[in-house]
Amino acid sequence: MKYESQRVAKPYFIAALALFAGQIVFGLIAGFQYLDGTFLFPEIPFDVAHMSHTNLLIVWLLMAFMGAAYYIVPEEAQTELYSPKLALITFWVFLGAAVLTLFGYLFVPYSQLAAMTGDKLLPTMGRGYLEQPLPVKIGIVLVALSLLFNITMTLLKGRKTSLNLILIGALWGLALLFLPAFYFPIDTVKASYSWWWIVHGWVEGDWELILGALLGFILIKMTGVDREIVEKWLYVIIAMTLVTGIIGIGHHYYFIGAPRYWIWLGSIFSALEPIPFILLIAFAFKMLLRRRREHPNKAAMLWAMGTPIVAFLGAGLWGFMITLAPVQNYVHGTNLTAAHGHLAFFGAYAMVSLAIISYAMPLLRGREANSAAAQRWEMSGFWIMVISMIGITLALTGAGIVTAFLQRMGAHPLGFMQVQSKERVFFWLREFCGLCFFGGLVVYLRSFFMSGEYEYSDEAIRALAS
Amino acid sequence: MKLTSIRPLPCTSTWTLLLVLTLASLRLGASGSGPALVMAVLALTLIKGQLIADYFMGLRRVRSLWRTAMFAYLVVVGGLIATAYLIA
Amino acid sequence: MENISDPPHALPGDFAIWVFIFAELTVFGVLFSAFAFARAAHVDLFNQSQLALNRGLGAANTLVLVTSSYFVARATRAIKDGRGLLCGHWLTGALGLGVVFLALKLFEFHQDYAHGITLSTNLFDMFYLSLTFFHFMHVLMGMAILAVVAYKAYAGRYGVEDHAGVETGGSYWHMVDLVWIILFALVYVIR
Amino acid sequence: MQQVFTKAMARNIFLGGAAFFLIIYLVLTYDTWQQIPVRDHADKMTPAVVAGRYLVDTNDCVGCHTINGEGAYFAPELDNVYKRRGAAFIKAWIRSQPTGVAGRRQMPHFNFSGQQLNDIVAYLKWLSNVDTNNWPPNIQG
Repeated sequence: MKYESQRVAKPYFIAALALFAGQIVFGLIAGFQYLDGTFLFPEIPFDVAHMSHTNLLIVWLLMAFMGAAYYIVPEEAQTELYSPKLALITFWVFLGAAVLTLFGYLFVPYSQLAAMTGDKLLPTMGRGYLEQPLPVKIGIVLVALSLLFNITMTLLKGRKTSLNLILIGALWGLALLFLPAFYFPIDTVKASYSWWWIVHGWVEGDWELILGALLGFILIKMTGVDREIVEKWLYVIIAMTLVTGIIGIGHHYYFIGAPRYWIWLGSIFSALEPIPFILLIAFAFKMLLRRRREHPNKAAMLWAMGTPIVAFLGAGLWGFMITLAPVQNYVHGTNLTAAHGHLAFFGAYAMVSLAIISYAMPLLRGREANSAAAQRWEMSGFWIMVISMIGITLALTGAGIVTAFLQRMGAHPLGFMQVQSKERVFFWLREFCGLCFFGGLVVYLRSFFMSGEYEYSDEAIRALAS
Repeated sequence: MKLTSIRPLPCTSTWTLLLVLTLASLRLGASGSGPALVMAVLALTLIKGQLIADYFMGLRRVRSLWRTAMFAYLVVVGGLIATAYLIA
Repeated sequence: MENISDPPHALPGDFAIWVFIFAELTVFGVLFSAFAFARAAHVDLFNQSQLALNRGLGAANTLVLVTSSYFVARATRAIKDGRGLLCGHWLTGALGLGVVFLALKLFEFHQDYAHGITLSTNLFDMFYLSLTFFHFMHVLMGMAILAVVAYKAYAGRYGVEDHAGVETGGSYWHMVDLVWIILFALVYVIR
Repeated sequence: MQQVFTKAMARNIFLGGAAFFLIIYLVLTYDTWQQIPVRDHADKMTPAVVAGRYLVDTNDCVGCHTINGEGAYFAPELDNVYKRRGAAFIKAWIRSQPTGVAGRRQMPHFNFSGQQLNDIVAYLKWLSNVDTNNWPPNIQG
């Protein structure tokens, strides 16, 4: 850590991890309701657990991205943050709004929440990921504006590196892409069509830029590779992301009422969407091989290297599996989509967030790296979480395939609930892997409570001295 | 004056050749349909593509890897098209 | 001219454009294959709809693009000889031919529109319009690049040693030409 | 000869490529926008349909169900539920929830009035006539 004001990132990272834990708890509840539908009913109906799970995901990722921005932007710009105070106020506002929204979901029936918060004035509620009441949505915009103002002012008075430009540009894009949340046409087809501007625009477009920038920053810092090379490849990778991803949005338009040509255009372009992820893997490992130093934070390096690989599996491979229209015809709206969603969100965005947290937290706590023991805990957490998430993905994939065969194909397709009852083994497996994931998270979090810093071995010190 | 500006440039002959080949494939196409014609036109297209790559893009003077990549591209795309037309 | 014993040259222009060129070629390659395989399932429809296309215009446009590509190759030659002004002239010529291409294509689109051909009339029309419109946009993009390069050439910003910019823009333009050559054969000619 | 590979060129390609595909997307979106009202029979969106849709949104139906495959995968698809079950069944079903059968998935009780139930059914009926390129593949959704 080079600048005092980078410290504001710390509460963001801590809150992100706390909300992450909350997300997993609601995930476990929702997952168990697949097995026992009366579990916690009517206190927490499935939709409440589900939207708490997905909303917490978005909020903790945004928290982590914001923390990362407050950490990276000053260091890249080589100047103090424009206003650390504003960043802290923004943090509390955002956290407060998030917790309040969660309580709203948990304790007020949704229709009443809509009535209380003026949804009639400007209907925005009732769309996936965007369930927040109107005032919260406005709050999100204000928080984003505050962040953008703060980091843009910092950029303007400091060094303008490409990495910083990409990161800040992508955060502007993130905010702009949220604005369609206020546009909810009466026409269901138009509503779906524009909903994807936000969801696809974020996770298959703009967020990949943030992912690239965070990964690039970590790699520059940890490998000591020349920033020119990193930034050059970063531009190439994100160019490929948008070249394939913008028309690739068509893979969401096959069956929602949009014209037929999307079936072709969406299939063709989205089939190429794995390319940037392959490039990302090549890039990360090339940088690793060309490293000019051995960073003591092995755990952060593990996260940074794991990110492109798991992102490729989840977004690239599982995404490709369901993206072509003839396949999607049978698996659209089944747990195969959920399988892809889980591994892609985790591999790309959760893992890159944990990577930057893993890299920055020790520095924020005044040490170059955590003690070897703490890192062992953290790396154990990494492996448990990654393997459990792959388990969840495989279980949901199994369930999705059963649905495709029994409910969508054949001369005598079975009804939804009948098919679901045949998938119980997969739902048990998913819940079991979910519990393992939670265990991995506990192991991971445990590493933060271990004191002491990394101690170089005697040989290493002698090598450094010579 | 340099020698190169008197002697016809490789790209000038390439250009002439491309014009001729274009008219040839147009003529071929106008004469009917069928697998033989499809193959002939595709072959002409492949030659035209490689001419552009070699003499306009200048890949003939580059490490052979890139020329091979371009050739492979033309063969793969041409091959896929040919396959689709043959099975139709 | 170059000597056989010369060490192998690097790719003309900036390496980044070549990543992009191959990415674009891949996109077009997938589109072309999709067209061909879609046709395999609807041969009669494709053969029937193809008759509505103006093959003469397509051929004329091929000649125009090939010639403009030739002009760009001459421009590259000129700048390697250190003749910036001549390079600019050749590029302007190429741009002029680009305008001709666009005009012919727009006329063709206008005719299609008059005949009621849209993205949603049938599968052939969908492919035909998507492919040609997508390529049309590439011509526009290529012209924008060439315009910048021509301006810089006139301004004397390139020289014998420093002509990567011309090669970069030129390579992209040749790619646009190459794609059209395949598109013309596939969409307009073979049946 | 050293290969040229500049950051400025990589950046220009990123910006140019992004702008390029964005323009193409906007053109396609314009065309899609003209076609959607035809494909989904927007002229048949009566006040009852609009009211029904508002009820579907503000009761978070997609928190469990899917509509045209979007939503959660806990409960059946609603796109063709009107054709699968018919108006009377849908209304009776919503009214009788939750079943309370041990272990079975539960749907909350929403206290809809008769008018509101009619609106929801009107919306589901409209929804079932949207041209979704023949999706779902069969009546089971």
